[in-house]
Amino acid sequence: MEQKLLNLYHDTGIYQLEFGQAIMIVVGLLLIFLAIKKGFEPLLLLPIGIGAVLVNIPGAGFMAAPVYDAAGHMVSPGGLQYYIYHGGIETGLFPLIIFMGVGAMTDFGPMLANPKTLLLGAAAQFGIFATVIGAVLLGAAGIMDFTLADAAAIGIIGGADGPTAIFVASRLAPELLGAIAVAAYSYMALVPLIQPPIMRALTTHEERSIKMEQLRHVTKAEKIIFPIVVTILVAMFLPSAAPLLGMFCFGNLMRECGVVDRLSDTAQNALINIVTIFLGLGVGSKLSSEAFLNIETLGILSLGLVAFSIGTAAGVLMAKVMNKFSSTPINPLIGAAGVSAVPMAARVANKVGLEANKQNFLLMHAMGPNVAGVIGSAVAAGVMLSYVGG
Amino acid sequence: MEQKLLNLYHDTGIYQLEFGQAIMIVVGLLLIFLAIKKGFEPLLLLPIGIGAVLVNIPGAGFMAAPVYDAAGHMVSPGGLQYYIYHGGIETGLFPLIIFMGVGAMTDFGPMLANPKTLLLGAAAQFGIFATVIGAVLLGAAGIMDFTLADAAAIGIIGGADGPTAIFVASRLAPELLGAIAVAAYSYMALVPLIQPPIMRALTTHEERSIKMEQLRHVTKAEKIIFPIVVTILVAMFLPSAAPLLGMFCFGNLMRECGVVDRLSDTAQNALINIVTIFLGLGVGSKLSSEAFLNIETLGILSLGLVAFSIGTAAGVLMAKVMNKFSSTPINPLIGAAGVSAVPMAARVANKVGLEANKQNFLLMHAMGPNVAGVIGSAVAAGVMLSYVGG
Amino acid sequence: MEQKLLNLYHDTGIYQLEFGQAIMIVVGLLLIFLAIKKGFEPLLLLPIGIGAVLVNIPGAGFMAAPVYDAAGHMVSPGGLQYYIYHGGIETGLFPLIIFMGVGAMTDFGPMLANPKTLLLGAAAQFGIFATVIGAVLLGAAGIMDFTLADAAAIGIIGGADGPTAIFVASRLAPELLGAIAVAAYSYMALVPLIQPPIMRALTTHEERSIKMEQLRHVTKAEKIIFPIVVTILVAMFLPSAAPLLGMFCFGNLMRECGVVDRLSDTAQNALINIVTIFLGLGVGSKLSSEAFLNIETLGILSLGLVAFSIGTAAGVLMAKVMNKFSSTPINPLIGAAGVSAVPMAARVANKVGLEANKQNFLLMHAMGPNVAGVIGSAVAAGVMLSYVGG
Amino acid sequence: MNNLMSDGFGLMLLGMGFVFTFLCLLIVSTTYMSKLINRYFPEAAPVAKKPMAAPTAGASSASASATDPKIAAAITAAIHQHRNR
Amino acid sequence: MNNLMSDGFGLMLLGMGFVFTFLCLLIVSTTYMSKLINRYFPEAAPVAKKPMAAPTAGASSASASATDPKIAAAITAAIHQHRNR
Amino acid sequence: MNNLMSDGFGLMLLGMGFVFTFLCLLIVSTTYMSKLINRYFPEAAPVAKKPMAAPTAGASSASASATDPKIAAAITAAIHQHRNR
Ligand code: NA
Ligand code: NA
Ligand code: NA
Repeated sequence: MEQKLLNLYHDTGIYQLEFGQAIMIVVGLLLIFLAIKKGFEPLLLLPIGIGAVLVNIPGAGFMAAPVYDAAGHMVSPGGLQYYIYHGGIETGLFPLIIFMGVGAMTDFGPMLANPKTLLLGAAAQFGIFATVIGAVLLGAAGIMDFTLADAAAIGIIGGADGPTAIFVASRLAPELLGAIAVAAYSYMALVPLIQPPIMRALTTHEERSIKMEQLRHVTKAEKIIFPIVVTILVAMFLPSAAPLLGMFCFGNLMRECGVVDRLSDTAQNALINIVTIFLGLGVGSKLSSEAFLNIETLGILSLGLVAFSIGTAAGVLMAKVMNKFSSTPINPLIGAAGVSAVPMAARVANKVGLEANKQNFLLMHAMGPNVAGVIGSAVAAGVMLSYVGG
Repeated sequence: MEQKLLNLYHDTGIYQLEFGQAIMIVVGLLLIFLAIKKGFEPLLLLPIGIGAVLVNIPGAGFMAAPVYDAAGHMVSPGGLQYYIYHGGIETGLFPLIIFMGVGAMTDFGPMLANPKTLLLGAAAQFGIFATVIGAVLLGAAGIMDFTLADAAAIGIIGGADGPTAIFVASRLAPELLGAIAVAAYSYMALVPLIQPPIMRALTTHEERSIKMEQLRHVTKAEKIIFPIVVTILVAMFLPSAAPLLGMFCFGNLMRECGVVDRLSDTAQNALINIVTIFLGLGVGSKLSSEAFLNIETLGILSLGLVAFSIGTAAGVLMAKVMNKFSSTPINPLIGAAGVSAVPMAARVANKVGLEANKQNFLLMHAMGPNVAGVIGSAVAAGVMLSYVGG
Repeated sequence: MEQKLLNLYHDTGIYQLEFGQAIMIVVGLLLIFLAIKKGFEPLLLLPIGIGAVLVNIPGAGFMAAPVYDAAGHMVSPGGLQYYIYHGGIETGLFPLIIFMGVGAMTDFGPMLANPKTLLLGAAAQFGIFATVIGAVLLGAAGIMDFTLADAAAIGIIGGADGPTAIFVASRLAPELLGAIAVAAYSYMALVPLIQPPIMRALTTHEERSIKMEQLRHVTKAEKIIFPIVVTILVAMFLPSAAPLLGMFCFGNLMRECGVVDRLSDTAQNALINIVTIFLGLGVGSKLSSEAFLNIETLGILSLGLVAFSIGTAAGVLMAKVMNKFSSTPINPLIGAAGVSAVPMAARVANKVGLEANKQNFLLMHAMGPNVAGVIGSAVAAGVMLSYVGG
Repeated sequence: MNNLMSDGFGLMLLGMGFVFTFLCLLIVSTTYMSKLINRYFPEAAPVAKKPMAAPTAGASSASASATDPKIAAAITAAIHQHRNR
Repeated sequence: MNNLMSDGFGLMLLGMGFVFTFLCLLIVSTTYMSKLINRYFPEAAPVAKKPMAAPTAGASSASASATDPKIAAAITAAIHQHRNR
Repeated sequence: MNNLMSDGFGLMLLGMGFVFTFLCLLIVSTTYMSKLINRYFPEAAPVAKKPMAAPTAGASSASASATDPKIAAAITAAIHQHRNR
C-alpha cells in the first residue's frame, strides 16, 4: 500500500519533471499566450503550444512508441502524438493536405491579371537562399552544428509559408522541425511589424504614392486552366516540387472548376481544420527540451528573422527595378508581398501605401505577388529537396 | 557544381519522362476535361484525373514506398498516393465508407411503395454476368489475358455503381482497378447517351406512354425497418456481400431513424467528401502506363459498354414481361433504371417517358428499380467474391 | 459447378451461423431498438448495435486480420472493423479525439461561478471505487473471473462518461470493452430512471425545495485560463490522466479562446461525428459471443447499475453535508449531477427540484457538479491507470 | 481454357440465380414487413426528431424558439440551397 | 485472493483520496485564479472574435455587412436549429 | 568545411536561378494562355455551377425555388458570416 502510494508519487510530474521539460512547458504556454492574446497565427500556434505542453509532461507518454510482442499483438499502445507525428508529419501527408486546402482557398485572379508580378514572388525568395548561406557560414565556422540539409530547411523559413516549411523540414531536418515551424509561423505573424520599416527604408515617399492601373477582368476559363498549366510545368521542370505544387493546384482546380463545389468546400473547411488540429499537435511533439533548448534554436530564430527581412528587401528592390522598365507604373511596396504570408503581407503593402497616399489602394495589386510567393517558395523547396537529397 | 546542375537536369521531367508516362498524363488531362467541360461524374473523375497526372510525373515519387532501416526508423517517406492507395483502397475502407454515405443519401420510399420493382433491379444485373462471359471468351480465345477473377471484376462495371466496382476490383483484380474505375464512372456519366436508343428500340410508343398509378405513402417505420431486414437477409444468405450492403444499410438506417441526424449529416457531407477526394487520388494512382496502356484496357472499355447496354436491355425486357402479368400497369422504361447509376438512370427514364407522353412523369416510379439496382449489383458482387475467391 | 453451388451454400450465414452469433445479432438488434425507439444514447448505441450485428455475421470477415506474404505484399485485406478497432480504439486515438470534442462543447462557466461544486464531482466518483470493491469481491470469492485490472475497468462505468470508460477499458481490460461500453452508455441513458428514486429517498421535501443564489457572471478571461490551469495541475500531479484531461482542456481552450473558432467548430461537429461513427463500429466489434455471452457480462451490468446508484447517493449526501457548512444554501439534488452524464444528470436534478418547488430552477446550478464529474472521473481513470499499470 | 469458360458460365448461372433469388426474397420480406407494420403500427406517431445531444457532453440544447414562419421558410430554402451548392 | 482484495481497497483509498485532493486543489486554484483575474484584469475588453484567417492562405475576409437585426436574429436561430438538427 | 560553403553557394545560385527561370516560364505561359483563351474562347458562358450530385447516389436535387431577394441577400450574408465564424 505504501509502496503503491510511493509509486503514485513517483508517477507525478513533480517528482519526475526535469528542468528542460519545465522550460518547454513554459515555452508552450508562451506560444498559447502569443496565439490568444497577440493573435499570432492562432490556428497553428495554439495547437503547437498545447502539443508542446503535452509532450513535455513527464510520464504522460504522448510520444511513447507502441510495444508489440513477438506475435504482433499490442502490449502497450503508443501515445497520441506518436501516432500523429509518425502518421501525418513524418510521412508528409498533413502538410500536403493543408496545401491542397490552401490551394482551394487561393484566388489567382489578381496574379493572372498581371502575370509579371510573378517576378516579385521570385525575387522575394532570395531571403531563403541568403539564409542558407548564413546557416552554412555558422556551420562552416563551427559556431553551430548545421549540415547543408539543416541550412536548407532553415532557409525555407524565409518562404513565409508554414506548410512548405514543415514539409521541407520533415524531409531534410526532422530534428529541427519544431524550431523551424515555430519560427515560420511566428515571423508570419510578425509580418506587420517586420516589414514596414524595411519597406519605408528602401522607398521614397513618391514611390510609395504610385497608383497602379486597375486590374483587368480575369475569365473563369483562365482560372481553370492556370493550375493545370502550373502542374504540367512542374512535372516537366521540377518534379521534386510536384507533391507540394501538385496538391496546391489540385485544390485550386477544385475551387475554380465549379463542378465539385462540395469537395472544394470540404477541402477548405472540415478537412483542413481537422488536419490543422493534428498538424499542430504533431509539430508541438517536436518541441522537446533536447531538440529545442540549444544554441541551434537561437540560430534558427535569428536566421529566420534575417530571411524575412532579406526577402522583403529583395521583393521591394525588384519592384523598383521593374517600375523603371515597365510601361505601366508599379508601386515598389507590392514587392514586399512576394514573401507570401498570404494575405497578411498584401494587407501590409496596402496599409503602408495608404500612409503615403490616402487614395492608394494596393490590396488587389499586392495579392498577385503574394500568391506568386507561395509558388515561388514551393519551387525553392523543390530545388532544395532535389539538390540536397539528390 | 556542374555536377549538381546536371543532377538537377537529370531530375527534371523532360529528361526522365517516358513516352508511356506522357500518354498517361494526357489521359489524366482528358479525364479532367471530361469532368469539367462535359460534366462526366466530376466528383470522381476530377480527382482520378489529377491522380493520374501526378502519379505519372517521373521522379515525383507519388507512389514511392517508404523505406525503413533495420531498427524501424524511416529513412525516406512514402508518396502521398502510396499511403492513400494502400491505406484506403487496398484495404477496402474507402469504398465502404462511401457506400455508407450513399446509403445515408438514399431514399428507399419509392421502392418500398412498389417492391416488385426489385425484380427490375435484378434483371438489369444480367449485364454484369453477360460481360463476364464476354471477358471469359476473350480470355479463353487467347485474345486478352483475362482470368476468371479479371472477368468478374470487369463485369461489375455493368453494375453501374462506382464504389461497388472499386471494391470488387481492389479484391479480385487490383492491377485492372484503374481501367475498371474509369470505365465505370465514364459509362455512368454516359447513361443519358447510352440508354435512350436501347430503350426506344425495345419498346413501342404505346408502351412508353403507359402511365403508372401513383405510389402509396410509405411510413417512417417501414423505412426504418427495411435496412435492418436487408442486413439480416444478407447475413443469412450472402455474407460475402455483407461489407458492402451492411455499410449501405447502416448509412440508410442513420438517415431514416431520425435520432442520429448529426451522424447522418456528416456521413453525407464532410466524411463522404473527404473520402471521395482521397479515393479519386488513390484510383488515379493505378493509371500507370504499364497497367493502362495495353490491349486489356481496350477490352475493358468495350466490355463495359456492352455490359451497360445489355443491363439496360435486360431491365427493359423484364419490365415488359412484368407489365404483361401485373395487375397494375408498368411502363417498360423504368426497367432501364435497374442498372443503378442513381439518380441519372431514373432521370433518363423520366425524360424518355415525357417524350412519348407529355403528362407521363416516371421519375418516382423509376427510383424504385434505380435503388434496387444498387442492392442488385452489391448482391452480384457478393456472389462473385464468394465464387471466385472461394 | 455443383461444387461451386455447395461452396456458396457453405458460405451462407444459414450454414455457418453458430448459436452464439445468432444471440449476439439479436443483442445488436436490441441495442438498435433501444437507441431508436427508446432514445438510449442513440449516437453511440446505434453504431455499436450495427457493429455487433456486422461482426457476428459468419464469413463476412469484418474482424478478419489482413494477410501479407513474406515480401510484405497484401494477400488478403482485413475487415473494416479490424482496421477501426486496431487503428482507433486499441491505440486510444478515438476516445481521445472524442474527449477533445466534448471539451469543445463544454461550458465551465457555472462551475467557475461556484467552484466548491467541484467537491460534488469528487464525491460522486465514490461509485467508481465502491464498484471496484464489488468486482474484487466477486473475483476474490471465485464467483467471477475478475482481475484487479478488470475490476478497475468495470468500476469506471460509474464515472458515467462514455469515452473515459472506453479509454480505460481499452487499456486495462480490452476483452471486457464491449460489455463495459454497452453498460456505460445504457446506464447513462437510464439516468432519468435510476437517479430520481435515490435522490428522493435521501432528501426531505424541504431540502429539495432549497433555492440557490443566482450564479455570478464569469468573465471570458477566467474561462480561457481555466483549462490551462487544469492542464498544468494534471501535468504536476497526475500525468497518467494527462491524455484524457489534456485533450479535454485543449478542446475547451479552442472553444473559449475565441481565435480558433473554425477549429472549435470542426472539433464539435465534423470531427467528433466522424470519430463517433467509427468508435461505435469499433466498440461493436468487441460484442462477440465469446466475449459477451458469459457470466462476467451479467456481473458487469449489475455492478454498473450499483456504481451509478452509489455515485448518485454519494453526490447527494456530499451536497447535504456541504449545505450544513456552507454560507450560501446548496440544494442536495445538484449533488446527483456529480456523476457526469452531461447534461442528462443536470436536467434530472432540475426536474426533481421543480417537483418539490415550481419556482426552483436548478439547471445551471447542477451544471457545475455535472462538468466537475467529467474531470473527477478522468482523474479517477488516471489513478487507476497509474495504480494498476504501475 | 475450357475450364475458364465453364467457370464463367457457372458464375453467370449462379450469379443471376442468386441475384433473382435474393431480390425475390426481399420482395416477399418487404411486402410482408410493410403489411405487418401497417396493420400493427399504423403510422404510430413517427419517431419524433429530438434535438441532438452531444455524445456525453454539455453543449447545445436550448432548441430555438419560434420565428416568423415566412422568414423561416425562406431561410430553410436558402440553407438547403447553400448546403447543396 | 487476499492480495486482490487488499489491492482493491488500496485502489479505493488511494483513488478517492486522490480525486478529492485533486479537486480540492482545483477549487483553491480556480478561486485564486478568478480573484486574480477579476482584480487585475477586470473584464478587460474580452478578446474580440476576429474574422478567421485561413492557415497561411488568402480566402475569406470581407466580413459581412450589417443586416436588419430582426431578420438576422431569425436567421441565427434558424441556422442554430439547422446545425443542431 | 569549404565543401559545405561551396555547396551552400551552389544551392543559392541554382536555387535563385531556378526560381527565376521557372517563374519567368510561368509568366510566358500564363500570358500566352490568357491570350489564347481570350481570343478563342472569349468569356464563353462560364461553366455553370450545377447543383451538386452525390457520388453515385440519389439524394439532393430539388434545387430550391426563388425567395424574396432581400431576405435571400440577408440570409446569404448571415450564412457567410456564420461559415467564416
Ligand atoms: Na514564399
Ligand atoms: Na447496379
Ligand atoms: Na464522472
